[in-house]
Amino acid sequence: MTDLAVAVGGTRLRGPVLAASGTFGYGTEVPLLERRALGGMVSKGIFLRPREGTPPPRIAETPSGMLNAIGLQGPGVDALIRDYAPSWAEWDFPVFVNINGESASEYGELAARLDGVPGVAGFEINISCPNVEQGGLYFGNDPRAASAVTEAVRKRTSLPVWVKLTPMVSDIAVIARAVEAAGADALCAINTFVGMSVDLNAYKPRLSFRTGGLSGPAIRPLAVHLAHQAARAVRIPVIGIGGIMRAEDALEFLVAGCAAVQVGTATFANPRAIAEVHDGIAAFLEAKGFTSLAELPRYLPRD
Amino acid sequence: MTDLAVAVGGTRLRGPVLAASGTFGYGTEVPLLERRALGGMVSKGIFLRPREGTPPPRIAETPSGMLNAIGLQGPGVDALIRDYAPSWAEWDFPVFVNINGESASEYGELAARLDGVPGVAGFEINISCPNVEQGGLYFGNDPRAASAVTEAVRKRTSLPVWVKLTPMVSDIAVIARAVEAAGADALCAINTFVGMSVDLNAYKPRLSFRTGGLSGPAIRPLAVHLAHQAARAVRIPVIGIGGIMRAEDALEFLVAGCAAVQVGTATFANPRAIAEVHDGIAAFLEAKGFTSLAELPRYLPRD
Amino acid sequence: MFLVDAPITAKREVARDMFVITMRAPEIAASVRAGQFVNLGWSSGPLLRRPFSIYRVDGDQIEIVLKAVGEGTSKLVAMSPGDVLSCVGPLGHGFGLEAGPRSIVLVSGGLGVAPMPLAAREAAKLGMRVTWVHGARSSEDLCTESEGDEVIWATDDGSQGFKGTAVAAAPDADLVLACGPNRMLAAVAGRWPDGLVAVETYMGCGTGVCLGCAVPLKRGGYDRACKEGPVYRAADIDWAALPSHLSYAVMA
Amino acid sequence: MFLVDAPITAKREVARDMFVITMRAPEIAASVRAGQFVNLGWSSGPLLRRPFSIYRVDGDQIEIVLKAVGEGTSKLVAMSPGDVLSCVGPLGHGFGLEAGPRSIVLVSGGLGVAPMPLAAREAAKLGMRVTWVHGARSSEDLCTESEGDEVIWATDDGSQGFKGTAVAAAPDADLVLACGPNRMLAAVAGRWPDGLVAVETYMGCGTGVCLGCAVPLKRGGYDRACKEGPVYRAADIDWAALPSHLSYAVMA
Ligand SMILES: Cc1cc2nc3c(=O)[nH]c(=O)nc-3n(C[C@H](O)[C@H](O)[C@H](O)COP(=O)(O)OP(=O)(O)OC[C@H]3O[C@@H](n4cnc5c(N)ncnc54)[C@H](O)[C@@H]3O)c2cc1C
Ligand SMILES: Cc1cc2nc3c(=O)[nH]c(=O)nc-3n(C[C@H](O)[C@H](O)[C@H](O)COP(=O)(O)OP(=O)(O)OC[C@H]3O[C@@H](n4cnc5c(N)ncnc54)[C@H](O)[C@@H]3O)c2cc1C
Ligand SMILES: Cc1cc2nc3c(=O)[nH]c(=O)nc-3n(C[C@H](O)[C@H](O)[C@H](O)COP(=O)(O)O)c2cc1C
Ligand SMILES: Cc1cc2nc3c(=O)[nH]c(=O)nc-3n(C[C@H](O)[C@H](O)[C@H](O)COP(=O)(O)O)c2cc1C
Ligand code: FES
Ligand code: FES
Repeated sequence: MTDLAVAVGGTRLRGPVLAASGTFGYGTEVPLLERRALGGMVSKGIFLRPREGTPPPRIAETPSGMLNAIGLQGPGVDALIRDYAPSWAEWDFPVFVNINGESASEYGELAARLDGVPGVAGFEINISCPNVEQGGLYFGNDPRAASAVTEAVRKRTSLPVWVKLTPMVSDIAVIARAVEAAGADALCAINTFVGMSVDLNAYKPRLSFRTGGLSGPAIRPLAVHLAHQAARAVRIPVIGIGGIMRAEDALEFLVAGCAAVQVGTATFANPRAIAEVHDGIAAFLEAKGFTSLAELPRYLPRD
Repeated sequence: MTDLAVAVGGTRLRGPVLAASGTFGYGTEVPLLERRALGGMVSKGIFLRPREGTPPPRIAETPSGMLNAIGLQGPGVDALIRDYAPSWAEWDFPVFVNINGESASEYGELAARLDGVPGVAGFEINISCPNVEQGGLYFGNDPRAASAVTEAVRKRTSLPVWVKLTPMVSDIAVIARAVEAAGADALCAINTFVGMSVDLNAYKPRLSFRTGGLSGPAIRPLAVHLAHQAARAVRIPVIGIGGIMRAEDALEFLVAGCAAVQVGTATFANPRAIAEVHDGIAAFLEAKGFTSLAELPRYLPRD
Repeated sequence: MFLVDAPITAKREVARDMFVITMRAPEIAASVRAGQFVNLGWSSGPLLRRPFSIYRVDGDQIEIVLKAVGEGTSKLVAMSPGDVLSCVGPLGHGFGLEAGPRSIVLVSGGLGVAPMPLAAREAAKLGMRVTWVHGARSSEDLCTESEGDEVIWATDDGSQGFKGTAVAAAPDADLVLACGPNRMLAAVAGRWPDGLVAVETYMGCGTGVCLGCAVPLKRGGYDRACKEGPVYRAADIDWAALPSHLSYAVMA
Repeated sequence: MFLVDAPITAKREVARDMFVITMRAPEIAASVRAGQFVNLGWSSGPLLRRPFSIYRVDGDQIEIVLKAVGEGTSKLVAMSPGDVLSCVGPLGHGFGLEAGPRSIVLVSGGLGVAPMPLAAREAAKLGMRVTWVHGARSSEDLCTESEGDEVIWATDDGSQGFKGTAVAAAPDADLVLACGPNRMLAAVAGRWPDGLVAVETYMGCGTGVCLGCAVPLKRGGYDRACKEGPVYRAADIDWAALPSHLSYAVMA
């Protein structure tokens, strides 16, 4: 069997395919899941306090993509620790918590509350959510704010800290270097792009939040480019995210310099997507005569 | 007949649908063109001097989109004036020249050379081409550089000056305001997004230029959002561009606050796209009981 | 929940532009309850699956009823026996009928007919007297495949049966179930606060993980049409906040 | 140039996994010259059209020959008579045969067979003696539909005709035409600098406006495979700079 294990910023994953935040809930009610193929999961974005989220409609489909504006609906950290972490502690793959806040100190506070909770393997700092009024994206496109948040979390936990980057920047390398310097163990690239779809009967945006985050295959070439730019800018591992539907798509990110990938929207269309991507990567490596993922040639010019 | 005429930054267009730069050549060899439906055209990006462009492959298809890295191949301004402008002078629709340079003064020089040449109706300043080593995008994501280029052109011509914005910015409103202040008559939003596609046989990018500009329906929701943001930020008209395949797509941009639209990639798939979009807009307005495009409700909250 | 490749076995037109598609999906046919739905995808289909109530069950076959209201449904109604649909289901909580009520009224408008045949059968099995009131714009739009002890038609133009809405035409009963345009369901909530209504929302995953199918609740907050729903006690929904422009509404 | 909705009228397999699709396109059938191509699109097809040489013409019908090498060609070979293709053409400059040469050799590898039947007929009409040398991996991959006064087969494994490449098997003549993997055409350029070769590139528009189909020239710079090309004098092309990984090459 081809060896697909990878080490990402300290954490050893049995495979390079993770479930992306917000597309997997808290992992407790995912249908038809084939655990063996799951390298790990990132839970739905959480805040300190419960959040209602945005009014419907929250979703609109676009060519090869979808817009979402969920608004980080969630039960808050206490409920997460009470209702979900216990089951995570039982599982044979690591669960990373996607943490969100309206200030650097809120992020730090969240990390402190979750640090040491059985079942919590690490953090994915979300400084790239386009669907919240405060925080979110704001932290993501300002290098100073981004590193402030990263430091705040770094100070409060010894667990692995991943930082999820937004594509809505003129130069992702600047942010990538800033959060690396601030102590991130890995980068996740990327979150959704801000988009809008217009309802021609109502003469207004389809989504009640007006805009939403674009995900799905439509954004893949943009995501591969940004993940590649990030990978070239830093020494820590980069986890590629965006529009991965099939193994070939994941392999584009891996060849472009990513250590692992996350799969999101694809699982809506195909509940078996993660297993198919995982198995397809193994089959590709085998066909090319590689015995492990580490042997996959990477395209990562340093300039 | 529904009246589709619009005035865009001084220029009166018989219809709101223009041909986008680089997807229409110089307009001289466009097949199956239905002139009546064409509000105007923007010629392929030109530099002062001839340019070879990038080596092949220059194109790669992606989900609902395509990457291109043509590298602004072109004959230079002298050949343009000699070989193409004369025919433009004969036509019953305005031709705007997409101008490019490696410095603000080069842009100004180009405008001066073309100002007053019969057949040249105005300029579209391209500060957003992702496929050139110098200039291009660089001018597009720095407000100071963007307004410097705009001023340089403004100083050298009395013809309408449009500025074509790049989506690769953290806040398009900042650039939009800067070029408005520098004297632009209209904004064109947007140019292509930078993307990458990886060849899994060669373990390197499909395009010889490594990256390319993503166009087509995949980017439409992003383009609608950016055009809308630009329209909210300025008082001058905004021309919406990005992924328009059908009349409904164009109407999304118009409702989102655009005065007109440009159609590019769609014409590759469907040589009749521009006529179909034009006629479809007329049919939509008629069905809704509007007698002119001006009556179309716009969604343009000023905040 | 199952993921099945379901071959289409039959297609019939039951009203103007309204089609019933039959497909073989044994596991789903064996386990579905009235009011539950399936999420359908197919190669060269749109990115997201499309949710459809299960209309009827016959042996190892399930049926859905639909109209072409957009890209996906247009492609679906153009399909023919032999074509294969990827089918996830049964999904959501149905009407959850239990013994007790002696009489039940099913109120449906337009495509809201979808979950009613299963509901009628379950109710009959539980010994309830079933009255089905079905409304549409005009007689051509009326799907007249009927179940139950009594059937009442209603048309906006009076071209068949009662002239007016199904809600207006409906008698009272111990239990009321309703499906149709969200606007119609709001009216149902006014007359029968305890009625059970099947609502429609956009859906991302259909399986409870994306929170895309938010249904606004009177008590505040949202829950998921694909998980806690799509069936709700009529009075529990904040109708003003529920989008009413979805396709049932468009078409009914 | 025409834009035609061309109904598929027939499909046949001419070698392992290699199919000929016949479609009705009167205007194109009437005006096409050997070496020209059509750009095909279809509903639920990929965003960009796909270019294909015209293989044969019969009355108001045109034919293309292809293999499934990716998304678009896979869908094309799966189509059946009655399906309709949107067809733009004829496109590009063909071989432009004129009276003069007394003998001509057509050298084709794999799918490079595509433009040769038309070329053979035009050449014969112009009184040339036509020799067609066609090569493939093995006999199963060899499309044996042949034209011309003399036909020579070549297979890499020697399972049919000459063992080796078509280029090696070919005699000399006053005029040489070649089509096949770009790598093979480079070899042609070495032996017959004045030979006329039909090259393959990616295409955006197919009509000369996008500059996506750049062909690198010896004299420097690029021109357009879809407009000045796809036929070139072999020695004029900068073979080192022309991508050789395209599908003809992949498949031949
Ligand atoms: C639980 C549930 C059960 C349903 N049962 C049926 C049924 O039995 N028969 C039936 O005909 N329809 C049913 N629908 C509605 C059906 O899912 C939509 O009409 C369908 O998804 C439209 O897809 P489209 O591609 O044709 O439309 P699109 O082109 O996507 O959009 C056309 C219009 O359809 C509506 N729409 C689009 N996507 C959705 C979606 N995911 N959910 C709801 N509305 C949408 C919108 O109003 C949009 O304006 C049900 C919906 C839900 C949530
Ligand atoms: C002038 C011309 C004439 C051609 N004539 C024929 C013919 O007669 N028969 C035939 O089988 N093929 C022909 N081709 C090649 C054919 O166009 C491609 O094989 C086809 O476009 C592949 O599409 P796809 O979606 O199946 O492949 P994709 O899924 O798009 O990609 C699969 C592989 O096909 C190649 N490819 C993809 N798109 C193109 C493109 N637009 N142009 C060239 N290569 C591409 C790439 O190498 C890619 O790796 C011709 C190409 C040109 C330019
Ligand atoms: C419905 C939905 C909800 C999401 N919620 C979150 C979230 O809570 N936190 C986060 O960091 N990213 C969130 N994302 C972004 C995804 O994790 C991922 O970055 C993005 O969807 C691109 O990947 P994909 O194209 O594979 O879906 C969400 C995406 C979707 C579609
Ligand atoms: C092949 C190609 C060449 C292009 N060349 C130019 C150019 O020279 N100058 C420019 O400003 N934009 C150029 N563009 C961008 C288009 O004008 C347009 O902004 C972009 O393609 C988005 O619109 P679309 O999705 O309708 O194609 C080019 C686009 C394509 C696909
Ligand atoms: S559709 Fe995803 S949670 Fe209901
Ligand atoms: S394919 Fe567009 S110029 Fe040749």
